[in-house]
Amino acid sequence: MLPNVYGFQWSAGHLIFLGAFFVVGTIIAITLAMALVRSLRDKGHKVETIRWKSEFGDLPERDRACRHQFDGRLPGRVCGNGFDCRLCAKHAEIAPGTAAAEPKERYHHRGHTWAQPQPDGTVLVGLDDLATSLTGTPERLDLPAPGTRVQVNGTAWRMERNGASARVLSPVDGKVVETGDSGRGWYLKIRPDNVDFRHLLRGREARAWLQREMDRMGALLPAPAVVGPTMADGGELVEDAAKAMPEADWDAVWGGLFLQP
Amino acid sequence: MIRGKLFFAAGLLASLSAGWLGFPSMLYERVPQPLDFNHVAHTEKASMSCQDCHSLKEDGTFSGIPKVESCAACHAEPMGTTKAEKLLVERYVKPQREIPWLVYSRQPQNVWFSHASHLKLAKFECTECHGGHGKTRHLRPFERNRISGYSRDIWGPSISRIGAGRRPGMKMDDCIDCHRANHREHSCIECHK
Amino acid sequence: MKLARRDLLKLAGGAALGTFFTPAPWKALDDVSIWTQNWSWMPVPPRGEATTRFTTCTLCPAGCPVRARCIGKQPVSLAGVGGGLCPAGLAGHHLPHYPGRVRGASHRGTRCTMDAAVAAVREVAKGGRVAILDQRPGRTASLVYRRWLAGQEGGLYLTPPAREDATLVALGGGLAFNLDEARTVVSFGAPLMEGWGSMARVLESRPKFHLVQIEARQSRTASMADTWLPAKPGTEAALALGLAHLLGSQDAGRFTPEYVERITGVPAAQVRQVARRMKDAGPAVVIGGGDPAGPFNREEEQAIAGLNLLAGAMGRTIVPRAEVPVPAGFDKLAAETALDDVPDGGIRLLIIDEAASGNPVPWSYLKRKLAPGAMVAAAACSLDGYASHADYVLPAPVYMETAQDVPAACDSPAATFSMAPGLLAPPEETIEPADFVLRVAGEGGTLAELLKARVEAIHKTRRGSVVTYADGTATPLAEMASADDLAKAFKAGARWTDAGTSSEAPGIAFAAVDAAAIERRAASAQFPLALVPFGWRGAAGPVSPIFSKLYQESRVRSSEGEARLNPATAREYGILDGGLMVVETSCGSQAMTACLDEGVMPGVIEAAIEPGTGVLEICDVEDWCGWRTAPARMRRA
Amino acid sequence: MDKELIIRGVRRASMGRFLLWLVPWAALLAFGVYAAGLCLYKGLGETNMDNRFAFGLWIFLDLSVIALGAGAFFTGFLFYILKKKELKAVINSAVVIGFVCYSGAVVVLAVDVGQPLRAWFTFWHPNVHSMLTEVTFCITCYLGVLAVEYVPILLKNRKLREVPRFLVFEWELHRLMYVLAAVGTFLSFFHQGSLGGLYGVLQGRPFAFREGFALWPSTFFLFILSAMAVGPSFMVLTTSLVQKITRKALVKPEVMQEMGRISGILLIVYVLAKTVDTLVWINSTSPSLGFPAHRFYASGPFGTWILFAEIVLFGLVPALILLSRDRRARMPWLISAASLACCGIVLNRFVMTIQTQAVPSLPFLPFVTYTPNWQEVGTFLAVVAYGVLVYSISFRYLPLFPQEKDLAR
Amino acid sequence: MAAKTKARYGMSIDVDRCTGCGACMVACAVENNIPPAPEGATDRKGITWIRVYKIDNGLPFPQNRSAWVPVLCQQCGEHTPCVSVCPQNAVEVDKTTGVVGQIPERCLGCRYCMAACPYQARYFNWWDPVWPAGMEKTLNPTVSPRMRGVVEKCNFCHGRLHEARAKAAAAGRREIDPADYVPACVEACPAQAITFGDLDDRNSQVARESREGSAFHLLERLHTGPKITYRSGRPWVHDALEIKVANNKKEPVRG
Repeated sequence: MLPNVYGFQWSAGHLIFLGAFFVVGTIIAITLAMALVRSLRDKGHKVETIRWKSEFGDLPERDRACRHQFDGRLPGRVCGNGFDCRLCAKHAEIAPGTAAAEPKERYHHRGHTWAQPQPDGTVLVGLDDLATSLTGTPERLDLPAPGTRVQVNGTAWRMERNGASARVLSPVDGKVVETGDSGRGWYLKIRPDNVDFRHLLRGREARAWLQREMDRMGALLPAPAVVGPTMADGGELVEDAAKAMPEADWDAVWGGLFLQP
Repeated sequence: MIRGKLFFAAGLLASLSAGWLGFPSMLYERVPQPLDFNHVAHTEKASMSCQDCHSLKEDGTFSGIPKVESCAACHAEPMGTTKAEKLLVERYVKPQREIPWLVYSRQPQNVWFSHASHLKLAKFECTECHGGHGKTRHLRPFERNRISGYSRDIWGPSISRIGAGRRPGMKMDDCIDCHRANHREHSCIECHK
Repeated sequence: MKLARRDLLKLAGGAALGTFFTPAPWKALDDVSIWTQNWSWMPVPPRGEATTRFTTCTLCPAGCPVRARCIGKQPVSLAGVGGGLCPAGLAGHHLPHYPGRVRGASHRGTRCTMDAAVAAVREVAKGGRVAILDQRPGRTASLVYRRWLAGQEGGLYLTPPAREDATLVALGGGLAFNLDEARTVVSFGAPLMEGWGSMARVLESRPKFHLVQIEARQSRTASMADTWLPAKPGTEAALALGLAHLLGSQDAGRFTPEYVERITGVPAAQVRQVARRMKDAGPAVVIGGGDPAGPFNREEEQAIAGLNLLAGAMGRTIVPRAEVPVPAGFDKLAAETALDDVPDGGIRLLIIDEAASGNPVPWSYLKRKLAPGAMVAAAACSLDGYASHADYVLPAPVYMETAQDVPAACDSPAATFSMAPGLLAPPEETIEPADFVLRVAGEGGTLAELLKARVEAIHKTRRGSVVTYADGTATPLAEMASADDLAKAFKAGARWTDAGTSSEAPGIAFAAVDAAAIERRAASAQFPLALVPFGWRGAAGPVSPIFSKLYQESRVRSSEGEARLNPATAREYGILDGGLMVVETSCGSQAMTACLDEGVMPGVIEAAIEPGTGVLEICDVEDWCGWRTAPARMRRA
Repeated sequence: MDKELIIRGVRRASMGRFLLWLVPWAALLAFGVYAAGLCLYKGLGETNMDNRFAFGLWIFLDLSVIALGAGAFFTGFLFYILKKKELKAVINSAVVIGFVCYSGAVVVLAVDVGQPLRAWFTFWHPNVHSMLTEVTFCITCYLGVLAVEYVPILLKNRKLREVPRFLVFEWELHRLMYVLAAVGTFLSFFHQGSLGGLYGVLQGRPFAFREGFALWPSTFFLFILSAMAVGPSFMVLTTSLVQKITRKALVKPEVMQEMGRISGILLIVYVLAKTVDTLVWINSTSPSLGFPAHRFYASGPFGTWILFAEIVLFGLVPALILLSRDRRARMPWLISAASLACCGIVLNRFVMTIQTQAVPSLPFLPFVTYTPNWQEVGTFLAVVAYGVLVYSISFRYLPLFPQEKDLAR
Repeated sequence: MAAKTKARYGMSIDVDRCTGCGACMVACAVENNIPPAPEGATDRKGITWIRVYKIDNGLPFPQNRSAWVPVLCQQCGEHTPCVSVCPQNAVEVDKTTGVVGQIPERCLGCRYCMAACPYQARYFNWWDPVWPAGMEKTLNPTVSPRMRGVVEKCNFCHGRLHEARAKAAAAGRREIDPADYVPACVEACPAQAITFGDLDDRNSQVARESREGSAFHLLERLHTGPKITYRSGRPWVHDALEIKVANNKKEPVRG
């Protein structure tokens, strides 16, 4: 096997064969090593990005639908940017210009959080009605301590209930300044790094999307779909769907709701 | 983080020392020879030559270690006062039991080693393989490999087989080195039986 | 500080990594595979000084000289001297370790002391009608037996049937074959090419003669013969008479070739051819007997032997041979008695010397000769043979352990004498059969002493010469100063050969052949199925376990329980190759596996015999004397 | 109870039922391990192999299993190198099956050789001219590759991916997967080939011997081709089997059909090549070595029907079915075609290993047959059981079929 | 070195002389420490470096005739099927003798060489070697017993060559006395059906016999270049040992 081992000959056969063997071995080793080094080099901050990337990739296609499916402008398009329209050329050409965040307006994230710019330049982050109805009051809630950085599509906070647990995705980049809870209607007050909210949905677009989301969630819930007539037709959402039907597979529902495969 | 590194280093160090120091001493069991034979006494005092005991027969076989009767020739009764000799006479000469010597350089069953060809054709000196064994006053204990049962001399004194001279031991590789150097390497069955 | 799991993991990781940079794993790997090369349970050959010693093989009458390569005293391989050896001889040094070896004297399976055995046998001997079955006649031990028997009333000295020199005995004894002179050899089932006389001598003269094999089986000899006449089993003698007729004998008046063809199935033309060859391509010799599977009966032997007179073999291919000198005190010897001559129930005490390669006799046949309550004492090394039926079993030393003399083979024109000095010490408990008889007789002395005396007797003659095995140098006996030198020479391996043979034909008055008897038998031999046993020299005695190479691992020799059939015969009985079948005779049945072979005569079942064989027992049919052939039935099992 | 280990939103049997499913296989495994242990402890005298049948059931199965496992490398090749994205639906399953097949084969080989403790000699003192050396090196390396490819799938387990470091490592490794896929393809190419070469080079066995190019006899290439052709078929087979057993839709029918199509194309090429090869062998190779080819089909049960079965029944027929769009669009057709193709390759490996030894080489030797005994069968069953266990557990806890969730709705 | 230290040993076997007694097989087993067969062994699991096969002319009785053919490793010279296939160089052709050597210590027991050998002359140790109690005393020290799980075969009694060489060396010679080196089977054969010697020495008996008209090789057309030659004056023996090839345009079939 090696020149100093009995039986080795400096013949073409040996050199080619063993050469190939050692090359292959090295390639495998190097590949492993590279992956290992890369993963070690990263000191945690990339985790959120990677997690979202890999989980987004694992989402069923229909859950990755492009927002412009809802307004019918790009039917059947599947998002390839992890719902970050700020990076999407297509989006730029369809909805040009930066939508400067207007105070009091709720900007919806595909993960069923909303961001509401405050006059003081901070942003309130909370769960939309659908999510609220489907989560009710969480049994466990761990919010990030003030000062923690959050990033778009990264984990904002975690909740647990009926054995279902979820990471709620943050709609904005920024630093947590204050924490709320389900009672106060919002969970986090964040000082955003920027007010570029192009990746968030608002107004009609948001309603169309929410409408669709209800059907989507409905499919995950045992019939009859208890999510009643939606806000659009002035309907009311069940106060606490979770309490209403403990038999549902809440783990799956939350997974669908908060985009976690 | 640093704490993790420390533990890692500790493990590394432990295994390294175990492998380099602990393992070799555990691998070999030291068996004492049946008698403490004194070569010097026989060659100098009794002025015997090596051939008196270790000789080559003309059929090509090598006598190896002499039978007890050749010891009996002189040691029918103790000539001196040493404990070893007393033992020899009582335990082996009188009851005519062969002495169960443990041969340091014995090759395994599957090896054909011909003293004849190495002495007569290759013109080897005994010392080439047996070193100064003929000049010893005492017999060191025989070191048996607990796994393979071989004498330690086959592998050689250094566990890594590095830096112990041209031929660290009497392993096949050592034979091969020499055979190759002298263009006498033809096939396995030439030395394997 | 308290250890967290991750700490331990780190530690383990470090250790694992470090191990690869120590010799430990690699050396261990190496040593483990070296261990597989010399496992503790691997047998280790002996170490020690290599020596060469000589002896003479006593495993069959050939008495081949043997060179033994020894480590210390222990022979590790045997070879012939200036020639080959037979399988049995080559593995002779295994016999001392024969797994089924008898250890210690026993009485009906329970251990007893040698003295007890001697006393018991002596007691019974007092009552007379004592017989000794000597499987190897002609040895000094045989003299001991005959001398003692001569002194007993009704003492019978029995020799095994199917002896290789049966023809010579029928011609009156004191004779030997001289194949070297023969140009035509007509053999009636004599296994010339498989072990008869001295193989070396036979093969040496083989190119010089034309071999006619008359045998129902396509034995190895038959397939190597120049002419093979497959006569129906049991009709060989009729063929002999047919030849006699053509050679101008009066006794065989009715046996015209055509008549013979009808009986034997051998074409008349072939019979004529052979007869012509015997007349024209002489000198011819006719050999019968020596087939380990069984003897011809007296009439047959007479007929076969008689042919030699007609073929003018006497004095040319059959020559007189002097006896090896006998020491004093052996003037009164019991004559040889053929088993057939012993009246049923005529023996009260039977002592058997189970010397190697004596051809087997069915126990049922021997039993018939025993009186009710007769005692049987067998000197044997294993229970495979007669010993299993004996009241007293006396452990005998085997080849290599015992000092024996070796008589000349039947094809040695001159008298010869050589010794088989024991290369190994016999185990404590064993006893020389001859010594046992000496003790029973109370005559004192031992075989060893008698051998010494015999050597002296030979030395006195000053005749002949001694050839050493080691270097083949011949020394005229006359030049040997003392008997001790001769004894030393024999011990070191040598053979004394008597001076040239007297060539004048012995005046033999040959008894008339009982053609009628033969005709009767031949006629009755026309049964539908014949069971024909066959075997090899020494097939009766124990063989080295290494014979598994021949019987089990290659089947170059068909083993016990295998019935060889002609495919046609098998088809007739619906028997398949390798299928189970049962062979029945009037005295028993045995299950066998069929082995189809075109070479087998239709209507014949060939069955191999081995130690402790059952085949012979069902071959011994009372109303059909002899057991070379037995009327049989077979069916599929 | 093991809910947090199971991927969100897919249905899995209750723990109890799952265990109930595992128990018989575990028992089978135990039995087989005992059988194998006997062979290792007492020597191969425990088996029914003998000097005429030096290779028996085990080698035959190794060859078959490795051929069927080719689905792993070939799917990987199509997915990572040729970027056939639709195969993402089965790639994970393919890797697991490949891993099972290869590791199983290697274990059996370790029992099959007389001195497993010396196995490393082949690496330390290799005879590079021996096909078996090539096989040993490649299979060991490729098993390593498969193991590495298995890691990211493992790390995708719901619990494990919670660990940030694993998550990142999986991500990084997965990004480099195309390298491994390439290496794996290279290795598989060679060992599938050398497995064919194994017999093709035996000049002493005119039944198996084939002329070829450079050092490689034609069987070298035939084996590669057949393995690639049948790999996808076997994937179709296993996938549909899993679907039957779990009563779930796991893969879109289009994907199955696509694999069927690929299988079909390669199969037809193989059949043609094999036919040419056979004709050359019958008319030139075999007679020139002194053996008229008909001699090989004269004795025993191995008549010319084997040739027909190999080439037409198990080769041409499935190929044609798979090549017609509307045939393969119907599941029953697709599946039966796939199974025919798999039978074909198994039969081919059988002929190569067993028949080669059954036909006597010396004119006076008899035709001999051989039946494996329980030790051999047991050892083999152990491998099957091991495979089922590994696959079942992987299927329960790992995302083998990404489309499962979509299809679940 | 002197020319005579290089040889190409071969055998010539006279099928007409062989009586099928099996002496060669026994002598071989004794010389080479081949153990007796255990209980279960058959003729397919046994170990016989040289094996005598019975052949016949296929005619019905009484025209039927049989002969015996000892088959051992043919020590192939040109294309050696077993050497090229061994994955770890446990088989090789000795340059100085032409003997195909099998090294049990290196052998892995994969049995690929057995599948490769057309002469069925290779044998596997299916069991641990066991001799009846006490019989290991009779083993031959110049040959080491093989362990379970390895392949073995005839090597022309190489132990005897070792001894012959040692003897020569003791006399200061490299070339051996041919009389000192005779394989056990050759020495044992009572019929002297086997002759052994150096094929390169054209005057040696074996070389002469191998050139005889009645001489042929087993499976000559495989081009393995056997060093064992068979001889027979009986045409049917040739027919039984050779495969006649119908309809082929290659060189005429000859032994």
